[in-house]
Amino acid sequence: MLQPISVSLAKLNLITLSPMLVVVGGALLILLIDLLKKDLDKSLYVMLSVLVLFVDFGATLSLGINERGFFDVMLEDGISILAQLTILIASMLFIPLALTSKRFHEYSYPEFFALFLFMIAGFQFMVATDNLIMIFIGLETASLALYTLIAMHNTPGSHEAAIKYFTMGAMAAGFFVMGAAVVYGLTGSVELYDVAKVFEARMAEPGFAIPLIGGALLLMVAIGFKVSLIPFHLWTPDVYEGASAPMAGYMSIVPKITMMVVAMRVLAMYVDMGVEAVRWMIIILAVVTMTLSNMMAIVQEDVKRMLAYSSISHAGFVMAALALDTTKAYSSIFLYYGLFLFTNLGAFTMLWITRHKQKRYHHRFHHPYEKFSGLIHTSPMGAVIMAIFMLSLTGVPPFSLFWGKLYVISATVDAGYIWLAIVMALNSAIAAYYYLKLIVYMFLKPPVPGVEAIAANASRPLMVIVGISVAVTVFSVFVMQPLLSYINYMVSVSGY
Amino acid sequence: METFAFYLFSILIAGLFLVTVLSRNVLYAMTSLAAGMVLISGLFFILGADFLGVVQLIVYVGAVMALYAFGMMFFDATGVVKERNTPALLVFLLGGLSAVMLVVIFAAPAIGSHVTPSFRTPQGVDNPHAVGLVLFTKYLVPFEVAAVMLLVAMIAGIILAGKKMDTSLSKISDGEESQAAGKEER
Amino acid sequence: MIGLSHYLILAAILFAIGIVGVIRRKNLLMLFFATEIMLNAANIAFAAISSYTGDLGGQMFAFFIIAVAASEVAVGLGLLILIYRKYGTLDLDNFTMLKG
Amino acid sequence: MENILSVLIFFPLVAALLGFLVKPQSIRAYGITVAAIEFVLTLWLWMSFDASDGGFQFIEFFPLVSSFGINYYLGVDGISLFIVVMTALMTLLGIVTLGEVKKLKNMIISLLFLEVAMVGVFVSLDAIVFYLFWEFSLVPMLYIIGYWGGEKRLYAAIKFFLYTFAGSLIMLVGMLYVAYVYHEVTGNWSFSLTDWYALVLPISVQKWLFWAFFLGFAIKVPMFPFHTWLPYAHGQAPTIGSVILAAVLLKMGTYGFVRFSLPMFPDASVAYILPVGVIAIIMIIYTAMVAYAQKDMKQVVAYSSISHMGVIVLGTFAMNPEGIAGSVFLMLSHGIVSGALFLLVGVIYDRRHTKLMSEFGGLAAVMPKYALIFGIMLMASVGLPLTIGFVGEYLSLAGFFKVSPVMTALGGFSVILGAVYMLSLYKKSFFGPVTKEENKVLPDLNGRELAALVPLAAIVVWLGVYPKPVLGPIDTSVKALVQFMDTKAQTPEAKRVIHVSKSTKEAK
Amino acid sequence: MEGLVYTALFAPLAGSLFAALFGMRPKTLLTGVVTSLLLLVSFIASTALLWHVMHVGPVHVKLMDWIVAGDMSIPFGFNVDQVTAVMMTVVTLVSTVVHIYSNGYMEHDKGFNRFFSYLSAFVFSMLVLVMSDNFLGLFIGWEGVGVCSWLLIGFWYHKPDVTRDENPSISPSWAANEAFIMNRIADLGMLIGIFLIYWNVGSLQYDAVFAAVPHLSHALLVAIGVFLFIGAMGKSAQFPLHTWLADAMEGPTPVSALIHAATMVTAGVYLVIRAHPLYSAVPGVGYFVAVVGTFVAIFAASMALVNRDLKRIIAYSTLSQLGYMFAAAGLGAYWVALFHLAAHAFFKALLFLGAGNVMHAMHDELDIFKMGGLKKVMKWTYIYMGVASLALAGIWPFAGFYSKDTILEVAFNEHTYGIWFVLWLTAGLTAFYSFRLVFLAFWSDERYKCYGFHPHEVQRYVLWAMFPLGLLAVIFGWYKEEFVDFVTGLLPAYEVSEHTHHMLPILVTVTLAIAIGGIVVAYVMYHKRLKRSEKVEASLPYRILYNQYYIPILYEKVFAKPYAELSDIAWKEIDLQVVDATVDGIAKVVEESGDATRRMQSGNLSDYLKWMAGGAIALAILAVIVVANG
Repeated sequence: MLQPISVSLAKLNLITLSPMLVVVGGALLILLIDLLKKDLDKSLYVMLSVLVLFVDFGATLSLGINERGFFDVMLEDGISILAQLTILIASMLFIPLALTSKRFHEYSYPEFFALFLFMIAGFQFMVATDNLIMIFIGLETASLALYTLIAMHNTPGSHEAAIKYFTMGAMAAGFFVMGAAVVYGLTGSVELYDVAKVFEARMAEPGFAIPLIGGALLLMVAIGFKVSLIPFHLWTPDVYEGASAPMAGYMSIVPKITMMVVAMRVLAMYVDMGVEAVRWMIIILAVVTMTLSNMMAIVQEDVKRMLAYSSISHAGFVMAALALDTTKAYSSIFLYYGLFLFTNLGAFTMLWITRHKQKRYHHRFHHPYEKFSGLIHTSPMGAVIMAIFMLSLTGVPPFSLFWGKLYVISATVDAGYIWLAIVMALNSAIAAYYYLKLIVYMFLKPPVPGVEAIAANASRPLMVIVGISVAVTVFSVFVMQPLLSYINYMVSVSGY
Repeated sequence: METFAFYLFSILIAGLFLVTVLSRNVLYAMTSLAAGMVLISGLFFILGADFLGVVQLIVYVGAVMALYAFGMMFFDATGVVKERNTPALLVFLLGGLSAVMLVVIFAAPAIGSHVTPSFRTPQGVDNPHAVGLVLFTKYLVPFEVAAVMLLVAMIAGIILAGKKMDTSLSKISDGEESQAAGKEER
Repeated sequence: MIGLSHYLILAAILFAIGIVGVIRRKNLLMLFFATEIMLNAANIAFAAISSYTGDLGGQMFAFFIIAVAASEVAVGLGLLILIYRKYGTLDLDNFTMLKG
Repeated sequence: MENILSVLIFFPLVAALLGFLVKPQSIRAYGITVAAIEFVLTLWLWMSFDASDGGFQFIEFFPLVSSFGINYYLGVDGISLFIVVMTALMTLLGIVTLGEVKKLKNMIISLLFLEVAMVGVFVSLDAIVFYLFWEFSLVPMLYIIGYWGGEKRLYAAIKFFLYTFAGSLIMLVGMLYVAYVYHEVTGNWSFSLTDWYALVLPISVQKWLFWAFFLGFAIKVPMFPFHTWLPYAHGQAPTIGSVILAAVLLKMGTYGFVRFSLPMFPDASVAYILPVGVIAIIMIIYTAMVAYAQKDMKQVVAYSSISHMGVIVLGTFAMNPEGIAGSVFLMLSHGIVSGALFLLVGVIYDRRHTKLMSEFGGLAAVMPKYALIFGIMLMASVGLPLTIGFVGEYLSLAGFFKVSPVMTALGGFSVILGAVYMLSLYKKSFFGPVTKEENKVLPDLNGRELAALVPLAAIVVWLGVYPKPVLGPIDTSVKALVQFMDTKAQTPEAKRVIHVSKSTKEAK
Repeated sequence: MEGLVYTALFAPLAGSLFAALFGMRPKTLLTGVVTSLLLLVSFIASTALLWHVMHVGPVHVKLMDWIVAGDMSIPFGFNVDQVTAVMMTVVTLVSTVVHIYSNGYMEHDKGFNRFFSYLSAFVFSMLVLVMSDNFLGLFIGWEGVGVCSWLLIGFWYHKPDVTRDENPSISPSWAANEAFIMNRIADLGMLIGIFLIYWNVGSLQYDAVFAAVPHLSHALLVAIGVFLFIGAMGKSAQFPLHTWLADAMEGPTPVSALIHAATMVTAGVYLVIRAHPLYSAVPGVGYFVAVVGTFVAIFAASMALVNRDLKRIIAYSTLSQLGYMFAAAGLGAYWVALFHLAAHAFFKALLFLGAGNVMHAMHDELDIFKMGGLKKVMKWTYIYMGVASLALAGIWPFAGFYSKDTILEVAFNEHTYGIWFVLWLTAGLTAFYSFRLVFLAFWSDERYKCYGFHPHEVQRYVLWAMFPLGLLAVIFGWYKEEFVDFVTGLLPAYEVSEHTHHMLPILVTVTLAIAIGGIVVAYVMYHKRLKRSEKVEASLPYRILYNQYYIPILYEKVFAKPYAELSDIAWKEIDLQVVDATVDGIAKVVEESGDATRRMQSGNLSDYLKWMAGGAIALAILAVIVVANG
């Protein structure tokens, strides 16, 4: 017969839920406001969203570290908090990009902002747990919202992008659950701390390796899809191209760092247990990803599409750190994405600022290289700023991403994978070519005659965002020390 | 009995799903999919997951299939669809290899053996009760998140299928870009 | 007595059928059918493991998968309706503008 | 002024940023003023430098990323001091000679940024800060070559950037490995060179690290077979770009050998004398031949740079104070001489818009001052005694002779082949009758050009006759360096090859 | 004394710099006068120093440190001892004469000021060369004279290149470059010698080095000796680095007189004399030096036999006489070499200056076949050249007799009869070609009239300026004993053996006989008119000699051309096609891989899904591989 269950509220530790509650509440609030009064300006929603995210940020900061809650489903450990903070900062910086001088379809919906906040809630749930079910639900919540947000841009490109992303996402979800099924079958649990224990205990059993590795493999397909590792990356360039620039920029950061955290929980578990096959799968995927995507990026004609390949390459770069299984490597992931965030934010915002509604320069692309030809003459400040972002992406010191690269490569070297470090270094050199290409167009080529003002979409908020990005990108070295020690602390207290 | 039922169901399910993926006729495909879903719920019942079986029936056969049916009608795709299918060889090579891979993984005896359950099915309690017990304690948060997810899906569905998507503000020139207003490019 | 493996192999085969459908279909609607098959295959696996190990977690997972599947259908159909209205086709061969 | 090094770095930086606000018509005066002040500051640095101290002076230390051991750590010794002075000088003279170019403002600002990077490279004692400036120097140079260059400027600029960038990334991996080893040994992270010096690395580790650093430096130098970016870069770059490139940027590579490879990997450096020496000899002979085959004046000078850099490399790997001091001195002299030669080629290019030797002939009659200064630089380039070129070349070769007489004899072909291509250049351009009508009316050097070239000629003679003020501090520091290497060396081979000067031994 | 040393050394430099100030202006007589006066000052100071050394002793001064690095410490130190004093006096004397002479010779040249600047700079370099107290200081001067020689050979740089048939030297600038590069080749040898000394002795100071000679191994001394001699071979144009000297005649004639006869080319001899403790220690090397010298003596003389070019004949004779000096020095008779060096400086400079007069008169025509009978219009020049030729031929009592005869004695005394014989034979040849020149130019028929020349004698003061040389060419030999007394203060005294002493009268007679024989033959052949034989001129030996044994052509074919071609290959085939193409190839491969791989991004969703399934399978295969490999 059933026993009555008594649950103490204190034990539930509801505080661990507070960040997500804030953001879900905020989303509902937006929906409610929309119900009460139509035709409110998007700026209201933008600011509301920023406020909500700000409160969320506060709530996340105030969380105790390594707290579990709600029957141990919620897990607010260091990496979870770090990831959430990154997500929130990124979101706070990306959402004001809605305040353009031109109207774009998605921002005419108040629901856009609600969905945006729901998506953030999904991401937060995803990282704040080590339960595969929770991860899956969070992932799907966020993804479904994301697909919609992309489609809402309402251009042929965005429709195609959404379809492609959605379909592949569905397939990836299939792989994820199959992988989870294997893990569950082997351990009787879907909670990773349990899973790890059982795995440890059963490692030596004969015939255990096949399902062990097989499960990891299936999960890796799903993870690889989300962080866009070759050959599961194919949606990425198309989606970046089809989606609006802010969305593309957002996708290059937030879903990836989220999935990285999941990968840290899932794949790193295998690596930590010494399953060499998984380690090698990660390394090979990482190497293939950074190399091939670099090569493909070289031949692109559109800046946004090039940036898509570049973010694939960066993902591969960071993915390599996952195979190393050292605190430093895990820290480097966060550091890298934290710095990548600002650079990419800046770069995509610049693209967004230069967005015209019509494709004036190319029958297909909004941002072909030619568009930026001779920018130094028509808009020197813009050219310099864009160049700073490109140089940062290249990894030229003292710009922010250099420090990220430095730390990742350093972690690789420390772990004894010198060949991998060299591959990473060479890849950075290849990558320099296509970033340089844009700089070459901007600085070294003459402007296209008869070109009109390129900053068609500029507005004050966008300028502010660019300003913030530039400031962080340029002066990152001065925040490195606190940032690094914070990240190191957070990662190491999480037991990684 | 159980053995017989399993094999019957298995073969039927596999066959129906094969029809789903191979048939050129949308209607056949959907019908066989629905039938397969029903049979899967049968499997659930065999496995003693009564609650799951019911949910499967309701959600899949009821909701999902109904949605698809509506969609199908909307798409005017009741008949045979023309597809330029991928060469069969590639499909079956990939399908076959994935099947081999999956079977190898799943056929491992280690799965399900020597496993200590974390949520032991309580004795003497029927399945829905037991499920409810776990769902509303341990899995309350995921449950609520699933609710959010459904809300998201709903909003998404409404927006995407809504009339407002017919004209794209992203393409209509506003203000200074007045020429070529709202032309669809495709 | 049917062993757990039987169910799991069934699940594996169904999943493979799903994969075949996904990679073969060009009509997006029918492609979505195949993704449903994939999710269902996982459901069978979870239910079977759950049943054989006497653990309820699997059934939970399966339950959530069903919820996810339903949501996906909603969003997916929304997308399909959108593109059908705009372009009058569901054949994915027609959506190859973004490439390279 | 204790923090003069920071001033040297940040003064041009601030000036460059403020330069954005200066109106284009006044930018030349602004640029000259800033560069002049910077040069005066470097002179002040030299004056307040204690020549009797072989260690680092004017040290500044400020933690940047303390948990990762990255510090803002600056200092100069005799080895770097003069390169800094030369950098400021060449920048100043480069700006002085700048002709009427498009977008002068952008050029001046780029040059000031470049100066920041160049000074930074030579005064930083932290590997990461060094790397920072090292990489950053590529950016303004890319712009200068790519915007103001010739026909194929884009190709040249990109090639320059990518090639050096790739090499230095490998070097970065090496640096990170050293830091890792340091961390393993001491438990602390540090990228400070002085900390790294103290690290005695196992031979096998030294060996691969040596090549990692080598790649970064060799591409910069550039050493055969990594040199092909240089002719393009020089061929396409505007005069000022070539001047800076040849005078300073190439020196970063050889400076790197002296600053990193030798003290950090003494055993590996000794072990790889042979391959490095062979490469250097190939550079000397082969590139001299290629230089002889050139039709374009500037390309001759460009290839001659590679050839001379070969001698510098030989001197660096001499492992004795004579050779290393010689190579450091040769860096300076080559900087001044090749810089001046590029300026001179630029002068004629400004007038005729061609650099092909076949277009000239008989210039000595038309432009006697020009011919005179060119002649002085030519003689310095071929290493005539009592010019600046001789001291370094002689010491480098003399030093390497201790290591390998045969290789020195081969390397000594520099003396012959250098004369061959330089004299044939001079003959083709300056001697013979004036064949082209348009050459008959060429104006001789104007005031601005003289203002840049005469001081260089004066330095060429002054330091050729009386090198002591420069060679002295270099020698002191180099002696300390060699002494240090000797103490640190582990293998008997290294102990044998590294030759500490007698005076150091006696002092001990 | 220090003041005298510096006065002697720096007066020419001051003159050079002074003239340089006017370098780009039109002719200013002032420069010529000032430089000449300063040279005179230098000469007086040198003579005073000579007196000082003779009566007090050597002077040593140190100006300052030059190169100090590691253990290497090279000062600007100057040492005036017996050898240096002789050299200084000879150099400054000839220089002064040449400077004054040039005032007239270069009267109408546009580069008048420039010329004096270069010429004085040369004297300064030469003085550094002879006065330095260490090998590297010597090397400064060594290279300095090289550059000045380059500048002066190429003084008329505006002349275009012509074919070798038209002018064997091609052009002044070509000849200048040839001279410089040839010297550089030798300088590398010298540098290696210096390195050897430094690393084995630890110093480059003469005194330290020579003090260390007894402690050095024989092999090492041989090496040092050989490498230093290679350096000397370049400067003194010994075979096989001799071709530049004849081509150097493209320079103005005063230059040929000063640099390419009297002073610079003897620097090699000076080096051997200076390094005599070293060469004395390795007689094998000395013998080698002597053999090379002997060979060059006859080799050059043979080429002079048939040449028609006034200056080239004299140049070959210079070469030949340098051979004599090396023979003497190599055989250990250092003072004899020095004696011949000085004597030769006087009469050869005189000869060249005379030739300059002729050229001046003949409007730069050099072909002696186009002259003849000039003694009527150029009496004084004729006398000077006659005296110089007699001295050169070694006729008693002229200076050449004493010095050359002593060399032959030495060769005989050393029992190197082969050397003696060759040198003896050369003496005859020398007499012949010298007087062939004299007879063809000053006697015989007045062929110049056919070519429309109007020769005339040069200015009076120029002739007066030549007088000291003419005087010394006659009387210098008479002071042999004093000279020996003086220089043996430093150099080893060379005493002939008893046996040789007895043979002396015979030797002298034999030598005089062949010299006179040579003159007589020349007289017979040429005193009346120019006799040319087509047959002889077409014969192989004649053509070989006329074309300098085809060596310049050989050098061009074997070294210059292949080097140019090889350079072209190195650039076009290797640098561009291999090295650079590899780099570009890598870039291209990367880019093409990009083009190839981007095809997977086909845009078709179905393909994407296939890739995803395929990716999963690939991962599985990878896992299998990893597991299989443990």
